Amino acid sequence: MARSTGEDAQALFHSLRSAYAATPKNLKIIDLYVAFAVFTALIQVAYMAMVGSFPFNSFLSGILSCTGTAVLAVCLRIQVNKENKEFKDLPPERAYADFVLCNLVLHLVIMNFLG
Amino acid sequence: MARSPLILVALISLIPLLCHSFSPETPTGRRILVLVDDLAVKSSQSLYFKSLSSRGYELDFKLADDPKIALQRYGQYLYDGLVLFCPTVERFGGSIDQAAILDFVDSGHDLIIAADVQSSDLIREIATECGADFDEDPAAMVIDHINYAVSENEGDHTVIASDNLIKSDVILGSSKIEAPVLFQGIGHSLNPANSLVFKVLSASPATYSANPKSKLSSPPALTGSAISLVSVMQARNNARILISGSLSMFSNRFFRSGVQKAQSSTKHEKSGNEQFLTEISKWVFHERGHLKAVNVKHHKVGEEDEPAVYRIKDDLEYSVEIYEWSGSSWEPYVADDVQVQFYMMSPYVLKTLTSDKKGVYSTSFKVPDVYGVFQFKVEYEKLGYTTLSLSKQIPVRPFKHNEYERFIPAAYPYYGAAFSMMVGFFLFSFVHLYSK
Amino acid sequence: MAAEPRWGSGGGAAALLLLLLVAAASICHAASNFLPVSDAHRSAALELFAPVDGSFGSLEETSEALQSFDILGIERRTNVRGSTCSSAVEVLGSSSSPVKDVFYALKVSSLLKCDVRQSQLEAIASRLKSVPSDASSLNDFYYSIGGLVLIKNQIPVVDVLLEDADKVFQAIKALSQSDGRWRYSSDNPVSSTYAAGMALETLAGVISLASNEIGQSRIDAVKNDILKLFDSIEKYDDGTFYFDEKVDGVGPLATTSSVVQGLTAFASTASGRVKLPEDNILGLTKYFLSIGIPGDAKEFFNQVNSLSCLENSRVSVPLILALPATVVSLTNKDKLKVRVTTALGSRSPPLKVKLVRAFISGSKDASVIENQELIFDSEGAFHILDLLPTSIDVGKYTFVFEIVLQDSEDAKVYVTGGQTKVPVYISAIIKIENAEISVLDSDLGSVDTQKKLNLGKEDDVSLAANHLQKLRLSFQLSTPHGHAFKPHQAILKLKHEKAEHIFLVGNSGKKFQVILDFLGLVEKFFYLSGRYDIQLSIGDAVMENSFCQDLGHVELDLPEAPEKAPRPAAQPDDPFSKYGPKAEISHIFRAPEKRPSENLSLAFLALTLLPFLGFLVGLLKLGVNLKNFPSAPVPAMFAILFHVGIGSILALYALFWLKLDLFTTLKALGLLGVFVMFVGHRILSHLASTSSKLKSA
Amino acid sequence: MSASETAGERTVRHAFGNVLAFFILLLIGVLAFSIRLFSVIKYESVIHEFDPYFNYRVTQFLTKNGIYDFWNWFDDRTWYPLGRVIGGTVYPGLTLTAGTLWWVLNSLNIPLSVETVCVFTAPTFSAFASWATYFLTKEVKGPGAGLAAAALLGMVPSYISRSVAGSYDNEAVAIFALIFTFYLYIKTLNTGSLFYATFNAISYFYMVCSWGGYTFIINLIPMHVLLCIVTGRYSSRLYIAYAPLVVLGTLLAALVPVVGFNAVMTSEHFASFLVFIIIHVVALVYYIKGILSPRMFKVAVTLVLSVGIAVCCAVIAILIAVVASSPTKGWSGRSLSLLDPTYASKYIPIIASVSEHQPPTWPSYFMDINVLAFLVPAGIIACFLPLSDASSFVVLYIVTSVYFSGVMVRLMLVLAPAACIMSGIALSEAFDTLTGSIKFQLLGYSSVNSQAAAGDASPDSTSAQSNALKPDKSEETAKERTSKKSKKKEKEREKEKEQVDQSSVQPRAGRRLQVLPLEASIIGVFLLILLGAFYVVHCVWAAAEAYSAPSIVLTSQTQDGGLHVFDDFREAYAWLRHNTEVDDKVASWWDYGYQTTAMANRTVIVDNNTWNNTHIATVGTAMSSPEKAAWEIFNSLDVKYVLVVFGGLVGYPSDDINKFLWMVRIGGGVFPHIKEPDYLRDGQYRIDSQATPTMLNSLMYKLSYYRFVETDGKGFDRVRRTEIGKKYFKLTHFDEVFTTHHWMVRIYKLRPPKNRIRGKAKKSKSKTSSASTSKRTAKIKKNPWQ
Repeated sequence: MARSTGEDAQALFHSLRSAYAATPKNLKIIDLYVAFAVFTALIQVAYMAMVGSFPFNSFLSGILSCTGTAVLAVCLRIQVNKENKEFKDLPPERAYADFVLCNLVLHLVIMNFLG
Repeated sequence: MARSPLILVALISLIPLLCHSFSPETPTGRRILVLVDDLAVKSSQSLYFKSLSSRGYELDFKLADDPKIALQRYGQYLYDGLVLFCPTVERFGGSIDQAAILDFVDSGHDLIIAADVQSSDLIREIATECGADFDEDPAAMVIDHINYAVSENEGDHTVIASDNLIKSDVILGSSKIEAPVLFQGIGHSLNPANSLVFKVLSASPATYSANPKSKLSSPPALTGSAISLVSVMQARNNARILISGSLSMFSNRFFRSGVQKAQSSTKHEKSGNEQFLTEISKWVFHERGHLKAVNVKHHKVGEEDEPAVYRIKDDLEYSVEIYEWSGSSWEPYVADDVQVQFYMMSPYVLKTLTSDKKGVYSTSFKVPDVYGVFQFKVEYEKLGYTTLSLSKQIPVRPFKHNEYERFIPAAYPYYGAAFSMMVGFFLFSFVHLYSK
Repeated sequence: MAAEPRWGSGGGAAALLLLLLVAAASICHAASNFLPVSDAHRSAALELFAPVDGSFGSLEETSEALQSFDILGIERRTNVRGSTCSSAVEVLGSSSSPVKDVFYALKVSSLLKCDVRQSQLEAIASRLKSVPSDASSLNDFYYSIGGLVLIKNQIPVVDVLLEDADKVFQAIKALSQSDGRWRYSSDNPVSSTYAAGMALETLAGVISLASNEIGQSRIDAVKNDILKLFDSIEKYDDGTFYFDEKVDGVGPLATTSSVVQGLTAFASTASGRVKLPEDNILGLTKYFLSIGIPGDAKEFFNQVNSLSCLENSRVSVPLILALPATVVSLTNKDKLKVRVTTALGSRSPPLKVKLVRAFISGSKDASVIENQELIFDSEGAFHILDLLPTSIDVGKYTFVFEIVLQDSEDAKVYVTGGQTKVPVYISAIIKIENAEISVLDSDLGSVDTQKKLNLGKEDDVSLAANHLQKLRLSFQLSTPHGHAFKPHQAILKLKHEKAEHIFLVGNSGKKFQVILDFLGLVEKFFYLSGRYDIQLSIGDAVMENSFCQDLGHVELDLPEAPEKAPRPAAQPDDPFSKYGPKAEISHIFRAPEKRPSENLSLAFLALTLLPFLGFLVGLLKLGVNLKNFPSAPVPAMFAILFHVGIGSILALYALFWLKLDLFTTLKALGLLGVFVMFVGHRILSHLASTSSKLKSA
Repeated sequence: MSASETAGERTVRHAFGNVLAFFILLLIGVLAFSIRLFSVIKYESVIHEFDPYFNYRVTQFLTKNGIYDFWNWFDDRTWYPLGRVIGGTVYPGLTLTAGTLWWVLNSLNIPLSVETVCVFTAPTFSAFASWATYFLTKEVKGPGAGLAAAALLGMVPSYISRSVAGSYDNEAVAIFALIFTFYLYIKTLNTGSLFYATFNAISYFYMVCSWGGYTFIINLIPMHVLLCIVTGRYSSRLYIAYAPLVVLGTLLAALVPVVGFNAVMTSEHFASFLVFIIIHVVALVYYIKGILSPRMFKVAVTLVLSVGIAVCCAVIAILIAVVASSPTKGWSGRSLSLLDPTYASKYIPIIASVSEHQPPTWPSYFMDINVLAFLVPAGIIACFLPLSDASSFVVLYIVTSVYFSGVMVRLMLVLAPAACIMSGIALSEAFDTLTGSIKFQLLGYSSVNSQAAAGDASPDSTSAQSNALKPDKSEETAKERTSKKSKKKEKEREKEKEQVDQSSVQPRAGRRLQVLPLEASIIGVFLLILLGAFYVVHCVWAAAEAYSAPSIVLTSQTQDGGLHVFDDFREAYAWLRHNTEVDDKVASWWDYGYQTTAMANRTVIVDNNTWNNTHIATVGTAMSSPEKAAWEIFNSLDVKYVLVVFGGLVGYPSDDINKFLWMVRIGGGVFPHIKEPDYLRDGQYRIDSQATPTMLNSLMYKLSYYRFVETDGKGFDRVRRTEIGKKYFKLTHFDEVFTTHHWMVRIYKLRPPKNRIRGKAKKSKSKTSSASTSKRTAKIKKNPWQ
């Protein structure tokens, strides 16, 4: 049984990789970007866990900037994804513009809150 | 000769215009009204009065029931002090009554009350208002069969030679009173809860207060050291009151007569009365122990002018100047127990002020890290001295938004993250747009 | 005391009482003992009249000083003479000097026997004589007449007789009032007793100066005035009489003395005896004696002078019966001495002193001694009651003496004031026997613990009792004669630190005892258990060994206090506790948050930058290229501008974080934003069009 | 070609409709603004009630000292001696808004006083609110419903009650912010563009600045998201609408000082985070599902489930732990009392003491939302055919807000917009159907045959044409018996048309089915119009009579019909301002704190911002203590004057005696020696002779009724309708210094401490002994020389 699940997992990963390989490059870039944000966030969490959340506002802004970036990137990915039928009438440039605007706002807030 | 008093009155009526009455600037008033119930008292007590007038007081003798006497005219007080040597007066003449006298005291003037055997309810009531309860029994006298003054003609030991005086230089002067003080009259008791009044001359344990002529039927109301013979009271507005149970202790007879305590061989040529009463009258008329505090200053360390508001954790300096009235001028007051509180509902900081010997007291401390409306409080109470209570309100505010610590090392990783995100975004925005 | 109200009503009428009534009255005098003028006075006189650099000040003071010295028989200070005389003479010399000064100058010169030229005196005399005729105020009369009288006594040669004495007399008399008082001047309505004295003296002077006899009727009128004046005499509770002045400013002493001087002067000059009740004279004398030693020179002079007037008056010389010591101790066999002198303490005429009777003061019961004559001890000038009879035990007595003059002539001259009552204290050491303290069981007084006490020495017993028991303290007091003695003060005190309780020790015969039944007392004791200190104080005026002694203590255990039992009153805590410096307070600051080591944070800073590198690497790995970058120059420029714009915005943010404040940032952001929007729109639309072209193609 | 023609017509009609809609909106705005001016007309242009005065004061400070000083403002004139950090404890939205308005106007050289701006802020924003409603509803059910909803909201009483000119309170702008945020959320949800998401976050920020009620949003939206996920309506638009909102919103909220870290610490916000996590999980799942083959997906599911569940449990456990650890279980009292209506009255008297925190009564529902109450269910039903994300959201909104309004009267305010939207929808739907069927009936005969062949285009278009012609006639007729409603009806019809035309055939067939007989529909229309008319009448009445009294000035009808004005409050405050030292402290119950600081400019001990329970309890204790104790408390607080409000003379019911029990409770909450039962005679609160001694000796009683008996011989209290218990008494530690004309405000001064302390001896004693003294006078004087 365990073996079967193991195999399933094997198969699953395999198929996942193959499926993912199909994704276009620009999406991959986005994914990379997301990953980058997420890792940064994780490192900070680890740091917080070690030394405690003393400058709490800095901690928050640090984490949330990463999270925000990630989330926005995901949104962008969703919108520029060709497969996604919901957004076929929304041109990717428009999506990109929104994305930039949103990011700028985000970073303004972050800077204000960073202390 | 006959019209000189009239002239005197005329003068006095002018005085308020010319001369200062009791004021914080010159606490020692000069004009004293003496009410007697028999003009003979002026003569029989003359030594005491002489000691007063020799110190520059203008004494104005009046019969207590003289219909012309008045304490104030046109809202101005005519006198700075009042001496009641009229134990038996039932009702004052003129515009004076109990309320008038109490108002006189409550407006910061000084009072000397001498009661005696058979003294009237009026006098007793005034004394009570000042916190001293005389023995209810009108015929009672203070009797002491152990500490009486030996005399060949005085048999029922009502003339008491007492020498347990209050230990206070400011009240009784620095020179020790050697001879015992003669006392003949009625005793009074003080309410122990009353913090304004204290015994100056108190009785010995064997003393009791009763009618010497009749046998004791019930336990005497006052016995032992609970009996106070002479008390002083300093009102909250620093008016001072002397309450004595004996008029005769002021008399020339007692001033002059020698003293020998029973069961003690030492015989003093002269009783302590003169010194005792003179010294205490100096205290009562503010020639001693009257303090004033002037220019209270506080400012941040390193600055000069005082701010409208402090911030928490500021370092500040506080200073105040205290002077004592020497009877003629203000001398720097020197002590080491003046304290200042930094107070909000309870003292947050309480420090003893350090004094240079020129009357300036100062200290410095750090404002607590609690914001609110604080007060600098100086509550200086010392036996025999007038109470100093200064309070100065000063708000303490928390940090402003831009006064908090920034660029904290501990937060470097977060800063780093935020900026790497920004740079990352910049790159990404470029890459995403143009990569194919 | 029963007689009190009668006096209250009849006091004013005292002056009119006849002698027999006076006797009765004098019995009712409060018992009192007045000592005659003694050496104390003389020493006092010396310090009161201390000459300041060779003079007593003004002439008036000088005269007073000198007179007092004369009266008291103190030898005169010659060193004063020169300066004083010269000043006096000078005053007399100038014709402008006021009458008053002239008067005193004359007085001084007469006292000091200064040599004043007769011519001068005559000039003055004539001047003074002219004064009364047109004088209006009493003072003028007084001083002028007084001056004349002085001159007359000094140098009889000079003619000072008044022709119009009668007129002057009238003028002065015109100032008298119906109530016996006088006015200072005709235009001054206030009438004064003091003035009366002056007036009488002046009148006396007028009479003595009168060239021809003044009408008897007038003199009688004046006598009548005097009697009226005596209606207003005042009385103190110790039987002394004095005159009070309604016009304030003049003390009773001055007033009385002026009256006395006037009275005596008038009486001595006026023909025929002035009828005055003896006890008034005596009362006045006693008044002056009662003063003791006055506080200032003027009063001293008044006192002494008027005493001497009384003594030298022809009318009635008061005799003073005095006891040097009224406290007689049985233990050291004191004798009861009585001395009879004149007011100034000079020897009295031969007389006998009789102890009419003696009784325990305050009690109505029969006297302990009846008529007993005192033996005269010549060298001490004492009358001694040699051995006190055994019937006299310790206690307060009132002795009633009577002076019996041997010579009937003297009886006219001297005033004895009938009987004199003197309080006498017979004191002694009281015997204290078998004192003991014991704790009894409540029910059948069986003794639980018992301790002997030796009172008068020190004791320290310690007892224990509960609320069902009793405490008994008992002792015996007896006089040397073995009678029971009841001290005035017999008090037992129980002192708890919270409360204090006092009990009287009652007696039955000699035996004194107090029994405290704690069961009945728990309420009174506020249910306070614990240590009670016992203090016994026994004392009396005539008990020479009075004591107040701590006997020890008793441990009480009382039941628990029920609800709403009365609380004891607050005991006097130390009133000085609130003084003195308080303990210092310093604020404890919040501890700052714990900071990690800087290295750690730096390390993590590096770590947070790692993913960024990862990102870059990843990009390269993915083979990012910029093929899509617009080739045409215009869009390319826009593209660059666009990203520069974004970059500058981000840079602005960085600046904002570093130093800028919100508003400047927002302003700048606004501008940049518009710019970026414009550029962005251009480039993006360009890209869009190209991509759509691609799609369509 | 016919198609193109019809299209042309359509665009014309479209444009026409938009213009019309625009003007109607304009009119609605004017209506919403002007209906709130009754208070200014009937009374005067003055700030109302209590809190507005504080806001007014703050605004003044802002306009005077600029934003940074405002932000760092430490106010030492309230909450003496603690002081209050205004910048950190106030919701700055309203103040900033008014301040900005003022600044803009002045920079345009329109010199308006700050007060004027403050007075008219609320009406202005209510106009905005109605427009926001329009947009929101438009997103949900098309512009017709939008207009109807906007019109309804413009004059809904419960909103009027908080936004009349002069009631310058947070709610005034908050409601607008609330609706607008919802609108943007829905918009984002519909379009799925980050653009709107950004603005959504920003408007959420504005909401947070304005009102504590923002927690409603941050809980409602996650609920909706959850609902969508559960009902399988997850879409990537949902993700875009929600995820950025949480991140940006949280950050922005944390920027507001008063919220600060609460935005992540307190559990009002945890729901959003939880949902945030969930939505990511879901998104991931959908993504994987997208890229995997079904078989593989099954495997993935099994794996993910086995792992994921564990993770979820862990997360939940952590959350619960955090909640448990955080103070007050992480829920501030007000929000707790939302979940458990009895919470406040049970645990937090200070919250329960405020009347607007009490649960409402049924009449108040009718009073506040009137006929909407009946229309709402219809609206809900309408929302369910067909159920879109948006409509599901409004349904959720109405349901929750109904619940909350049941907890606190004050939250009626949240209910009102929902109700308006629902009723708007309902109305438009109803009119739609009715008019539709009318029209159908009217031209039924002409195109009976065409009915037979449903589905093909041509008759469709003709019918469309005829539709286009017919209504224009009926429109004339409609114009005569006008009332906006009818107009709107027209528009709705047209809008409906387009929608229908655009939309697929299916609903069209539906419309075919729901045809009513002509008469019925006409009557229906008529009834609906009647209903609307009734609503309008009610609203106008409410605005004019019920809600426009500025409680600072009171009026009453005199017998002869004249108007009697009670201006006691301002009288009293003016007295304080002119007759007391600047630094004097004035103690009163906290209701009057704001007014005292704003109007009298004197330092107060407590005020309406009830941030420190202990301090308020201290004042409460003082008020309910006997005089001496009270004096000591006040003296320790350096109080110089005590102010009490007393309605007994003129029958002003909301005076301190009626609030007294609350003082006792609050005081007793902190100082146990104050016990409520001591003030109640067997359970009931009374001040007549039956009252308990504790009550009669309490400071509040004495200060209220001191000298009251002098007004009429017997001291009859017109509020309590009884004679007071203790009539003649003296004050030992206080002096009456001022009492206003109608005795509504009474000001007392603390006496200074006694200058002397009297001895113990009794006075009475002297009377008895005076007899003996008269005897003594008879005695002879004592010789002073002896």
